[in-house]
Amino acid sequence: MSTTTWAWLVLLFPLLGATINGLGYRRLGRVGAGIVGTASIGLAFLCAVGALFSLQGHDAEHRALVSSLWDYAVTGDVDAKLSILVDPLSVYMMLVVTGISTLIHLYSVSYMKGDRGYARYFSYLNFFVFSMLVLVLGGNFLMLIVGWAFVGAASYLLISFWYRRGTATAAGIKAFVINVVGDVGLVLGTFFVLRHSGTLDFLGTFRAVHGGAFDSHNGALVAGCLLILVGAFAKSAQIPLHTWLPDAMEGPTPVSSLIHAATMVTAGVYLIARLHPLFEAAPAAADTAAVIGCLTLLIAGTIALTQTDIKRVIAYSTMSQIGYMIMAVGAGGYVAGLFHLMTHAFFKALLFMAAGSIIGAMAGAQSLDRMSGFRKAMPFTFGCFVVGGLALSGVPPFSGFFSKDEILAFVGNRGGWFVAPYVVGYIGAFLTAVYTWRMIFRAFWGEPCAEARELEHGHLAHAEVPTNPANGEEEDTDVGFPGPEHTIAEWALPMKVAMTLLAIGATVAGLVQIPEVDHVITNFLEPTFADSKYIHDEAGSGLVFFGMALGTVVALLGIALAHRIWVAKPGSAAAWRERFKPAYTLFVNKWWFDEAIDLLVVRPFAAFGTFSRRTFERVVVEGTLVDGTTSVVRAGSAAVRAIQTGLLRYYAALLLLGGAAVLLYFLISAS
Amino acid sequence: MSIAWYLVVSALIFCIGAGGVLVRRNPLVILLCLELMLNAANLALIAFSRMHGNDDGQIFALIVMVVAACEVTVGLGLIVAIFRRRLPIDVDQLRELQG
Amino acid sequence: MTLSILIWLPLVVAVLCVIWGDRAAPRLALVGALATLAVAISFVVRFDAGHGMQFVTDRSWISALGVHYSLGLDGLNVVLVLLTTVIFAGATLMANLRADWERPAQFYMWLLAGETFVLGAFCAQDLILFVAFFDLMLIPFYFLTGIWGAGERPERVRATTKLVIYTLVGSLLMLAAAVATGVLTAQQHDADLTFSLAALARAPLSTGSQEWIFLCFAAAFLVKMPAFPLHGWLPDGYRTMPLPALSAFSGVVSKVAAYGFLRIVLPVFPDASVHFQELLLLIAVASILYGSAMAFSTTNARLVVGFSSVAQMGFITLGIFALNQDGVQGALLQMINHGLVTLPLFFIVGLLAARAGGSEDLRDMGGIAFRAPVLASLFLIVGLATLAMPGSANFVGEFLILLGVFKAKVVFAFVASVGVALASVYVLRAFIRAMHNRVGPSVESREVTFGDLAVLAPMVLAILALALYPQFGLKRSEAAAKAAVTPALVAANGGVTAGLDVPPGWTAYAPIGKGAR
Amino acid sequence: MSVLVLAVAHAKAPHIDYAGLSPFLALTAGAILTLLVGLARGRWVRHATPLLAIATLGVAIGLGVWQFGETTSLISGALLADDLTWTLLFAFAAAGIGATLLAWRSHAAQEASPGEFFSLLLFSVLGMAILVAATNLVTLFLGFELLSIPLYVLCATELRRERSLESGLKYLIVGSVGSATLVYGLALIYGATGSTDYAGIDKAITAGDGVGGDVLLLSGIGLTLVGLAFKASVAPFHQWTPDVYEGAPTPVTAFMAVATKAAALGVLLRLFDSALVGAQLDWAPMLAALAAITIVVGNVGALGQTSLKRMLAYSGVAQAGYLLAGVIVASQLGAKATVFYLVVYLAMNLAAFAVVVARERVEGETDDLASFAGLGRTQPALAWPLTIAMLALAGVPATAGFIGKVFLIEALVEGDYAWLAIVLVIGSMISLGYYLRVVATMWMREAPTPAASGIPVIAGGSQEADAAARPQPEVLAVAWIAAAATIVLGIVPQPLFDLAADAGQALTGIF
Repeated sequence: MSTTTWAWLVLLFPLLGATINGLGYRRLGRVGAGIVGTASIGLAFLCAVGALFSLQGHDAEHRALVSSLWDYAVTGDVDAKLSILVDPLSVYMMLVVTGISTLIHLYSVSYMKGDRGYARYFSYLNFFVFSMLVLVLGGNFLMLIVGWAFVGAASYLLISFWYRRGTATAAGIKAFVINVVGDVGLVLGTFFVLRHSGTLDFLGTFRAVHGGAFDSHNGALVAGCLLILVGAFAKSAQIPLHTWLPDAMEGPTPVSSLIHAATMVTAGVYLIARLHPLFEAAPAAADTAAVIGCLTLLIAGTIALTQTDIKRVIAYSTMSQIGYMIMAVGAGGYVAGLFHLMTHAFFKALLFMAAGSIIGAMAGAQSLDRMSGFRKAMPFTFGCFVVGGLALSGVPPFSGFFSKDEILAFVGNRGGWFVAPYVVGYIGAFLTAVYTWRMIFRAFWGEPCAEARELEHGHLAHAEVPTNPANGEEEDTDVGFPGPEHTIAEWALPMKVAMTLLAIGATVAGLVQIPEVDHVITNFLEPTFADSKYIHDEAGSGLVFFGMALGTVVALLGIALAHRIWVAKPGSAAAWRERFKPAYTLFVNKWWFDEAIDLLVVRPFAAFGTFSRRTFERVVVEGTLVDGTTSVVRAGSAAVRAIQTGLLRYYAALLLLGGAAVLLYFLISAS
Repeated sequence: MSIAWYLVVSALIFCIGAGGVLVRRNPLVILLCLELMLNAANLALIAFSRMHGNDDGQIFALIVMVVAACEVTVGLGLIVAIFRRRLPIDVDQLRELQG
Repeated sequence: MTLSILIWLPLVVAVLCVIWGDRAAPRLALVGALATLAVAISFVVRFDAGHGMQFVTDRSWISALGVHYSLGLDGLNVVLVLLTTVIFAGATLMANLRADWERPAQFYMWLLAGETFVLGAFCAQDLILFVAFFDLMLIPFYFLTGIWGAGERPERVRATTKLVIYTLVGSLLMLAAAVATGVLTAQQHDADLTFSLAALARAPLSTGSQEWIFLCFAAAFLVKMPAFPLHGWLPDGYRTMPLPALSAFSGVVSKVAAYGFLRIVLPVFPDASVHFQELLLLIAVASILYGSAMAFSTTNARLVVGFSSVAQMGFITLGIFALNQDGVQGALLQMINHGLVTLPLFFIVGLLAARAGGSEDLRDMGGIAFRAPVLASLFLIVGLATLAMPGSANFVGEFLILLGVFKAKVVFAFVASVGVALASVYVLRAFIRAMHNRVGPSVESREVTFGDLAVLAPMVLAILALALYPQFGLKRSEAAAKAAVTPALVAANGGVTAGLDVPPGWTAYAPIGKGAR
Repeated sequence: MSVLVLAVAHAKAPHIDYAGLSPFLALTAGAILTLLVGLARGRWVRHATPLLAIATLGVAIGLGVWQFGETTSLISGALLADDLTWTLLFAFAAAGIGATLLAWRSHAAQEASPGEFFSLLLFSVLGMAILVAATNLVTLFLGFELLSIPLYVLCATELRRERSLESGLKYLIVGSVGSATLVYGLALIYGATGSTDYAGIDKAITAGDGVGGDVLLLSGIGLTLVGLAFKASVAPFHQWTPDVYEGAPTPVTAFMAVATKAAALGVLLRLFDSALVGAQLDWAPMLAALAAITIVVGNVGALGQTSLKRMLAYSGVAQAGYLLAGVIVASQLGAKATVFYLVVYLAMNLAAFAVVVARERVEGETDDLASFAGLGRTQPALAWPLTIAMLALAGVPATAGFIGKVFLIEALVEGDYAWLAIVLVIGSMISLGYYLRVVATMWMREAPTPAASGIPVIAGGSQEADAAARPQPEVLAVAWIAAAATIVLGIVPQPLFDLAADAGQALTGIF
């Protein structure tokens, strides 16, 4: 079976799953929905593996295969077929996406058990996977944009999955709109590219770029790439378009773990990697990407230090990690970025799952302030969390260590002003270690909280009045979601399996690409990036080892600091807060990004809307254009009828006057 | 003696008639004034017919007279009818129809 | 089989409805509408994208005035004709679901008469014939709104009169302009008096006359669309019109105006089109922004849809006056898309109102998604299509439109793209307010009935099908769109065809001599 | 004695072409006959006289058809019997027949004995025919008065109703002022050209190529214009129209509305486009200005009228403005357009007035718009004709009104009066306001409670009372035939075009 057929199958199964779950939500019960959902993705994963092997069958030069079903929009300059592009990059993404998704579906099977939106949940989730695969497989800009928007829609649906929560719907619309802004940027960017490349097809565009289509229009290319970056930033939650991601935590935890950590948010990284020929031809844009990524990783790290909602902490950590990846691909380290994308998918998904388990134990509460001492109560979750934490904060030999290190090594190796991002990267690493372990220490160490103690006695806490963790308002339970009864990993096999596998991945995934030892990923992705001018500049071993050492030290220091603050000297946190008051205020208010956007964008448009409706429509459209003309006519009518006095002699008078006027006209015209 | 004088006179008569129509309120008098206007036309016609030396104008004048007579007859008839209905013989009172 | 059959069939059925009386009317009308749809399909099937004007009927109607009864299908109108029949079939079905029309026979008579006139306007290839149908279109809707409309009598009548007068105002100007076009062309080219669009396109007027005539036509079309700031009749009119009529009105009648730009203004007044391009683009962008702003600030569900269509028509105008093939292609596709989403949207508004105790105010709705998942899903699909989500044909339409404008006047493309983002705001706002959040005070959630599905499902399927294969519209209209913009392109190019890919057989500026036809 | 003999011998009686004259003679004879029959006693008279009148008009039409195509100068150039004459004669006769049918059972006809009523109608028709046939200022004036004076009387025939009398007197006095002005103008033209004969006048004008500074002629033209414009109720000489139309008995109003206007425009065509065509450049702008004023005043005035007759009067003023367009451009196209629109206008108004009459018979002497509320439901048979008439007057396509407007606009644009065309359409925009108001009242308002139909005694005793629901067949017939004509001519206008074309060709002076 040909590679592309495998790829089409990869697309087909999730779509089938979504459709079956969507239409058959009445017939197939809980079990059925779960099985359909998980199985479809599992099959997709197998097909992806199939695609992998059959792709490796081709020789390196011919590993970019295009297959198209029919003309989608072909007119004028637009030549969009319904086509997919299968090359190492897309296969790599396929594997990551389907692999992680399978596990998360598996996890969801038990995690969402109590929820009455069960079938709907799985159909949305399958639809998301389908969209994500369209995104990574799309063979031209239009297909890419389609997938791009589909994942946005899926994310919207899943964020506001518990749609009776005002907070959830608000978060959903926020996420959707910001993503649409991204889409618009992507579309406009595409126009700039299309105008000179004359095609939407990826390979065609690249050929045009290499053929020098933009040599005389580099400005256009830069503009295009910058606009495309807008799309990338919106999707990957890079500043200033990141504000939707923390709110997106309104969604069920597995969703956060799949969409808002492992896969969708990394689409920006994929995009830049996919379009690397454009970005390399427009260095200004690439550098912008690197800088923004660098800023994001720092800012997100600082914010994560101060948040108390466990999911939000992880969300900001995600932002920060994606910052690393964007920085990497912006700087040209595509492989490094994608490598980190994979490892991050493992450990971040794992962390979210563990967090979900804790939230289950807390009967839905998410605030770190209320958690403590779960170490004994939930050993398994604890273990997973620690593994994830170590990987995230980059402690060898966990996966995060190698991938983050490769990124920093690459950036450092670029030299020049890239030294700055290099340094910032390590600062970020330190912050990462601190906030990760702050989270772990606060949740697992210390005196067991009430829920923890109950759990030690073997029964799960149960909130008699379920409330919305975001604003504490009472849930409207008649629709039965979010599920009144919760589940924890300890008691649910599927969750255990999923988390174990991820934990293993988070531990060993780094070993596939150890400097000076093996380069599996580099070799695999080589064909895609063969045309890149950075593909061969390896960091010198000196820099590499220095970086490794430095990374390890920084990570351990961070952990130590966290331990000192939250374990060794409990309560010293307050003192720290006092000491760094301004910084703390800044961080805890998330650098006031929400407020700024609200002030600069939302309010003006709202005001415009109100003005249009209240003032303009009334005064100008109704008052002037409609009633104005009418009243003029009416006035005329009144006048005419006023002249019509009914007095005979007036009529005669007017007749004679009129006659006189006519006469006068003729006399004048005569002379 | 130039034609102009005749014209001036006839114009004057016409204006007098018109003025009468405008100022008088008794329909009878108004009818008289109308007669004046028509006769102004007659004067003009005859003067012209003399000027041109053909008698079309004269014939025209005769016909105008006839017509004038008819008009007055009808007018009188109406006035009588109105009088029968005990309506005021004053055109300013006839303003049922207006607007 | 000639186009006349297609056009007049509904009217015949309308008369039958009156003859057979109230009891038979609804079903009969439905059958008639479906039959018309079938005929239209047969035409679309037999249509050959390669050969310009097809199924031409052309016989002299008023020889003294050089007016011909000439019809024809080409790429510009073939799909729109199909759309019209689809929408009217849907509208008739919608009406059938509601049994309590008073004097149903008359109701269906007017509805079907409306279909005939709209189809006539789409098929007409003679300027005066087009104008006649264009004006005539309004009369059925006048009666439909005035007699069966919502609201108290005096307001209803006032709204109806407003609607008709303001939309006819433009049309009458257009009448004068149309006659002037024919006469002046004949004078300036010393040719026989003719109103055949083809002939007029071959013999352009002097720029001076083109410009005032253009303005008259633009007035007519912009009012009918409606475009900002000529939409004064819209709020009252939409609030009053009965839903079946409304979905037909907003679905296709507004398209006739946009179609008029393509069929008449661009080919016949190329120089003026170029001269006024910026003005029209400006109006279009204003409509997009203003319509969106109104749509996301009003709380009346109907008006959300209504003003969203102001914005959509703005996009369509934008595409047309990009004056290049991409824009026009996009505009044509978008007309179809918008027609397809409008009917279900209005229908859903009706369903929502029925569930919210008759109120069409978004504030009285909410939370029914749980008990009415099917309704919610359908609304979602239609909604996402409305906000032109990539993957829907609407997106392809807007993509092409924006691309066209991008090529013509970059700035407008950027400003207009704000409208895309705003669209997502007002659509989702409406969706969430109606389906999500807490259950509204006087709302009882009910699932759609099978009757409702009979209306919604086909439309949604059509939307999905077109989403999978937008090329369906594009490939049929490609040649015609190219031909339609070429005069303007040439005009913009200073009257020379050099350096333009002019479609084969296109002859610009060939004066029509005496006895040319 | 012998002198006398000589005189007789030499006095050469003018040659008279009786064939060409026959329609006129028929009308005269019919009128007199009707008058005489009317003197007889007995109820049968009420039905005999209208039948006689209709027969007469029928005969006139027949003879006209027989003579159609011939162009003969009658009585040494006093009259010209050509296709324009005949076409318009058909129009007058049709209007006359319509009016007769409407008046058949009206109490106007009964109060003034039917014989007089209908013979006056016939005389008026005769006057119109003479007026448009006239090719001599004298016959013009004669026709003018022969048309007017019977109308003065007809207006006042409902002797018991003050409004009728008032309208009669108003019409008489203002009308006489008008005719005085006219005759003075004619006098001046005669003075300037030295001839009362159109041909002579034309020769004189063209000889003195144009009229440059000829004060006499120009003021003559001006005053004549005023006189005729008055008849055509062109603003600002329109003021009698609403009052008279409202006050007069409705059948008479109907007759005046269509026939008088047709006659006035016919004579305008004849005089200005043949005798005075040489001076077109001088009078056209003035006429155009008048037309514009008329269109605006008429349409604006019609808004917000509650009396349907009054509204129709104003709309008639506006339509007169449209009709002038054809005269102004002084071209074949223009003449045709005017004639065409005249006929169409006749049909549209007859339909409307017929419905008004039908309602009056039921509702009593009220043509208040309110009394038409809900007609669409209670009496569609009446509502439809009125609806069609209103839409046609508004110029909606598929009615003759639309085609008429197209025709006029075409004439205007061709004659370089595009601005007037714009005024025309703006006028019709305004007109939608009141035409649609009528339609809305009929279809979109509730019928008043039956209690309202307390029929006044004056409304004509019992036989209407039980016939309350059913309007008289002849009235209904008029309404439906006229409405049908409006629609049919809107869809297959060709026959009427040919007629108008023949009529236009008759004006040989213009191209």
